[in-house]
Amino acid sequence: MNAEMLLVLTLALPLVTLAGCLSRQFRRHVAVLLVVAPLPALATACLLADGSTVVLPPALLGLTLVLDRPGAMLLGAAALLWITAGAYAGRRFRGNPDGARFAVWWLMTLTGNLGAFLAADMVGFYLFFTLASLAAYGLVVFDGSPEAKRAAAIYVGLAVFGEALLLMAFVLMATATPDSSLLIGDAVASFATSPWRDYAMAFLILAFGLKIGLFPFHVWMPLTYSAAPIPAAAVLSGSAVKVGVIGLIRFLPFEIPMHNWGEVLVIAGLFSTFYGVAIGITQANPKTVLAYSSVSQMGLLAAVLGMGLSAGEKSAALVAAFSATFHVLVKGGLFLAIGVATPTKRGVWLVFVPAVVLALGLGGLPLTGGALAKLASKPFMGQGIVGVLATLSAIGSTLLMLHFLRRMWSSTTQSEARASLLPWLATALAAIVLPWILYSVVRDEPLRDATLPKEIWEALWPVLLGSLASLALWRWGRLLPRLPAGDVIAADKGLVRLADASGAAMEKIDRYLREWPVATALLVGLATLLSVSASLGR
Amino acid sequence: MVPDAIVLSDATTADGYLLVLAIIFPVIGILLTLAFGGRYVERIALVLLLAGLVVAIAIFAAVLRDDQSLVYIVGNWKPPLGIALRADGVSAAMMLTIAVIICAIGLYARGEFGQSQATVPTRASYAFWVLLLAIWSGLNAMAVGADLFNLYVALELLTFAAVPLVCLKGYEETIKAALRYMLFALLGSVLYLLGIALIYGAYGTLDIALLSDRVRPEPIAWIAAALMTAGLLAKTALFPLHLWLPPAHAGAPPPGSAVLSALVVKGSFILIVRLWFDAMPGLLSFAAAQLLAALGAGAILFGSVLALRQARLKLLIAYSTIAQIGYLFFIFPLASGDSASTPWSSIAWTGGWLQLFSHAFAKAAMFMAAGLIAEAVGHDQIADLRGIGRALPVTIFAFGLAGLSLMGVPPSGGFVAKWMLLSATVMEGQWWWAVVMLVGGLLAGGYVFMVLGKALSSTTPPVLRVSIPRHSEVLVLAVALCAVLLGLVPLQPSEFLTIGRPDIHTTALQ
Amino acid sequence: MTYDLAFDISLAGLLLAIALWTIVARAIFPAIVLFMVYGLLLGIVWVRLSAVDVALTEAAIGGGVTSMLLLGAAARLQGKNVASEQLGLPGRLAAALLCIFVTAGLAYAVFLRPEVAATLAPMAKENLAESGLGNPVAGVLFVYRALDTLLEKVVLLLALVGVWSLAKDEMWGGIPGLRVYAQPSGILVYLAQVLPPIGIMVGIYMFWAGANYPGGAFQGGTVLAAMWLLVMMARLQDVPATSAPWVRLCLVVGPVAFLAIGLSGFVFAGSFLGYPEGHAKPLIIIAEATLTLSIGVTLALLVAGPPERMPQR
Amino acid sequence: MTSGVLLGYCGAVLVGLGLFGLVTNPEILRKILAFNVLGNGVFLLFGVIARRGAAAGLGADPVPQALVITGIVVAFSATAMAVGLLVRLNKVSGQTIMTSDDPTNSGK
Repeated sequence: MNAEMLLVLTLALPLVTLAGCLSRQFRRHVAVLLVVAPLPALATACLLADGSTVVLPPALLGLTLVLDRPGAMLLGAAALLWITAGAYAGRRFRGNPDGARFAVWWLMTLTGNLGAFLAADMVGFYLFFTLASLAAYGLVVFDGSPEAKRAAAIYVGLAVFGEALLLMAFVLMATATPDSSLLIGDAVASFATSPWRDYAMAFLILAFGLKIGLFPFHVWMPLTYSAAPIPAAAVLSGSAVKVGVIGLIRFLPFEIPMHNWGEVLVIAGLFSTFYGVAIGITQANPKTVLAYSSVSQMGLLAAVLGMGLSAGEKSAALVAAFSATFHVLVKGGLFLAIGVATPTKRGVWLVFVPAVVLALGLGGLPLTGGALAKLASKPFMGQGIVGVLATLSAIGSTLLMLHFLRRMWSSTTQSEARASLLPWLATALAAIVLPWILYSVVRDEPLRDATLPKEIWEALWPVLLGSLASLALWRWGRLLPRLPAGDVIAADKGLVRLADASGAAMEKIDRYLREWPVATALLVGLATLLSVSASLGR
Repeated sequence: MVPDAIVLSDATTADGYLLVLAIIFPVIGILLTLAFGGRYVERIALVLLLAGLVVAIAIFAAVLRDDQSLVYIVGNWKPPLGIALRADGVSAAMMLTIAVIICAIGLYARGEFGQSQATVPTRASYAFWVLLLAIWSGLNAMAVGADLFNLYVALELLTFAAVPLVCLKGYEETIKAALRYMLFALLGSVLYLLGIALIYGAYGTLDIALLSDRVRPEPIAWIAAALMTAGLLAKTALFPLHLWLPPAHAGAPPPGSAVLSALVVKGSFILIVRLWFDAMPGLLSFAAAQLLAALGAGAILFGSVLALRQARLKLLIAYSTIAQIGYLFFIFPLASGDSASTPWSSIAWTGGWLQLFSHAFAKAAMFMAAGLIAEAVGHDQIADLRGIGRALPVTIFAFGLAGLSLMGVPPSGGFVAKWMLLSATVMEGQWWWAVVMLVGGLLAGGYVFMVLGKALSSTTPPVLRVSIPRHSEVLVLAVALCAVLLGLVPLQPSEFLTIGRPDIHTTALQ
Repeated sequence: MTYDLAFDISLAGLLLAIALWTIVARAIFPAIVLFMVYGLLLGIVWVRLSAVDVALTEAAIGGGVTSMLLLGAAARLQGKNVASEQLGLPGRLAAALLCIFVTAGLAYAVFLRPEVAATLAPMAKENLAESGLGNPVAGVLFVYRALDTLLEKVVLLLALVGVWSLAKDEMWGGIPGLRVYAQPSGILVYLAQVLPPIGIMVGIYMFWAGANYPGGAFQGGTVLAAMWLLVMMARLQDVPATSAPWVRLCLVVGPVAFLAIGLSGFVFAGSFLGYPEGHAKPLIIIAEATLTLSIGVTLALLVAGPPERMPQR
Repeated sequence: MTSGVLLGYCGAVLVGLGLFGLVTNPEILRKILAFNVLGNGVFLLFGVIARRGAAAGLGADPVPQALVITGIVVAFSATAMAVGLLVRLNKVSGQTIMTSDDPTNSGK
């Protein structure tokens, strides 16, 4: 099988499965196939390391697919997570009449998610980005509870808003690209000469910032991850968010240093990093805690990319992709862990112990992927204030993750005890092993650097400090205020009231305008206005 | 300054007779059903729908093949004395869209207005088929008309067919809506006629091609153009002249709503474009174009917000039509700018028309879907549509696809159109329209998901009064897919839509 | 010349006074009766504008059938509820200002006459011989702009379908609810006996003469319609059911003939709605004759309104 | 001032009068009447233009005349249809005036 076929198959298999859902017979058994649909993606990521390109015919929107290194890393990790979470979901929904409905949204999100890692043209990227964002709506709202509906409504509102911003960014970029090329590479290259580059950058950062949950656009994250079913929360927090990361990687012009925009990203990212921790430790629901941890981690990632952009360091993209890859598996895995955690001996050994490793990995526990990611990104963060803050963030992450483990422990139930541990264990294993394999791809330095005592100590002390802080949190945590999930959006009541009032006002105006005398008078007035305006000349 | 040479043939072209057939076929149907008392009305209508579709395809193919307009000189009397019919690329694409949608609506309407055998039809079914044919004839005449008065007659044909369609159900509300529509449309017609009088008095012709050569930027032309445009805006229901649209489009029977919202309001829009870009190219000042687009912006904002606040599905769709009409008017400032040598080679020209076509498909699909839903559950209260997605999955899927096109989500014609119009705002430096378009997309997302959210919620589905035949659902899906397929149009100015456009520069008349 | 102008000024003054009255009059009946007078006056105005064809049409329609239609409607409307929805004085004043502004604008447009009056009269006259017609207006209607005329006939029929579609479901195909007089007064019967023969002669003459002199299918048809309505209202003849085959036939015969002639033009004249050389006049006469009949029936049925009762079996 | 221009002004006034009635009078039948007056005004403008175009031995340009005749037919059809709607509305609801109605959010 040649490379092109494999690339196409990556997207074709989920789509074909989706099309099969038109048949009732097929729909009944589709839940089982959720494991199979992402398999070609995994194969693609493993076999086609770098640069395979395929241009589809215009009948298929003329999509251009390409697999570069960052894309391959993310694609592979995402495919792994989709497979394991798919197995989890398949088991959970087997024989469930709602299974088919879940599967349809699942497969759509999957297609969009995988496609975004592969798309090399702006329209294709937008297509997959939108598909992933909007289809996730169905996963979030799936439970049908009032909280799920509220979360889904806020989510979709922000998602559509983000898409509007992204569309504008793409249009600005495309307009500045010569030869009406829609390739992302061409568009990014033409940043150098674009008269609208600052506008385009602003829209890009806003749109992708929203997708990865940078403050203050993070509000949807805690809400959706808490509301979605466990496997859905796993893929959304693990994989789907990385569509925003790959977006930043693909679209930020690292070869044209943009100091100001880089700083914007760094500041927004670092703020989110600490904000996520600060709010996260007040939360009780382990899913919500994980969501805030995502806010924090994605913020750090944005900071890395921002430093790279400031310095014009293209390798920052690869490092960010590496960190993101680790995060895919850890975050997805931990969500799955919530589902299988039981207060039994088996639960302790097979769930909690690996979960501790993964969770502390986010804090940079030595010899984990997290430590490798920190090591890889260290050159970009520098020794200045940013570097210090990045190190401090590790303390925060540790604190937050220990808080998560505690919350998970105290909210375990027997209910899902029979769920298979296999998906979780596979994900955990991948999260531990994969970074070691990929590290050499990212960095030139030998792998054993990571095992030097100096590096180990530098990674270890924030974790230790974080653990100490965690003890304090345990002791005095009750003194903290209980913030609602989604924090600032808690103000949405006022917002809703404002929207409602303005809507009512517009309704009133509309009613007035539709009065017969008013409308007829307007018609005549309009004729006058038009003749006057026509006379003004060009 | 006289514009450059106008390259417009004024002799009948080889396939020109097709244009006559496009207008006449539905007329034959009307006469036949009147003569035979409507015993065979449905069969006659269906045969003629097919014939009309063939003609529309033939016209499209001929324009595509010859790369030039089809022209027909009626009775061999050339303008200014006689009447010419012309079909350029835009007309051909328009007629094909019309044909496909009308045929789909015809098939769809067999459920509601079909006759079991050759019996005397009921009032509503007889009237429906005759009115559908008349609307088609009127729309085709609008698409190919090249004489302002001939277009007036076509416009009236359209209005006279559309109004009874609104009150076919005979409820008090629908009659009220029809009356409002009628009177307001009549006022519009009178203003248009007034403009014609002034034009003829000043330039001695009503032929669009001849006028483009003769019209000067002078008071009489300004007044005439303004009067005609205002009249046509009333019929297009552009904000703030939309008083009649919501009750009329929401009150008509579903196939009627579909044809009214998808096509009828576009008839007068084509004429507005012909007026400013073809007949009086030198008159479209910056201010006039901005004014028209500002009304469009108002339409987008008001229509979308009001759509969000509706409790009834059909009213929501009707308000969405008001909003979507607004986008069309961005063609005026964006295509008449300096970024392209002629308006038709600009990206906004293609984007504007694409918006028209894709909205036509999407809106037809939406109203058809709403019709099936209402038929199935006996009402169209959005709040009570919980779980309908499980009862009518294909219908809701079609509704969703159509909604995505309205939102401008790929792959759909709506997305391509929006992309093009946004690009045009960038090139023209008129960013303010981009803001409106983006907000409009956001609000569209709001009302589409408002419906989908209810429809897809997981509660037990409502009990259906009647079961909906599968083929009706598939038909709706097919129409929605047409809107999606338009998304395959490349993101560049379309060559086809420039066929037959005069080669003049609007900047020539300064 | 001054007499002419004086006449025109008093004519215009009278016309406007009556028009104003019809607009502002409180009661509807006097307004409609005045509207009838106004229609006739307009006819005179059109004569003053050397447009006799239009004058005939305007008098027949404006003074005739439109007034009949409005009177019939006014008689049938029940429950007047005016006061509550009356526009307030400020609103009316604003509207008045707006209308004055429009009038001023139009007057300005009339004032802006081109140096060389735009006209197609020479061209229309020059080519008239080819059709064998003597009346240039008929030439425009049936030769140069025949497509408009054809479509306009469709509009007329469509209006009828539209009016019919307002019937109740169970009355579909029934008898229009024309107001007939149960015990017609002597004068009405007398008129209905005396006028129609004359009227029909006038109508036929009008269409016949229309080829060469002012008049034509539309004016003739209008007169026929008026006569038929008179006969029906005096109960000298029953109002036919809208589904009656002869009614349907009369409705479509004109447009069908016209369309058939138009389509035959494809074959014999090389163009739709073209006439083969030398045969133009007879063909146009056939079209006009049938159209006169169809227009007469259509107009009468439009005035008669939607079906309201079923024929007794 | 020629009689043509005079009658043209007359047409302009008729347009204004008709418009006033159409805008302000709530009674629908009066609106229809006003519409007819408005239409007459427009037709008169055509007439003035026709008269202005007198040439080649014709007292008036025949083209605008023909347009007016077509226009009168259309206006009559419109009047008939509007009257039909009004009578039907009156029968169903007893109304004779145009109320400021809203598309109801209630019924079906």
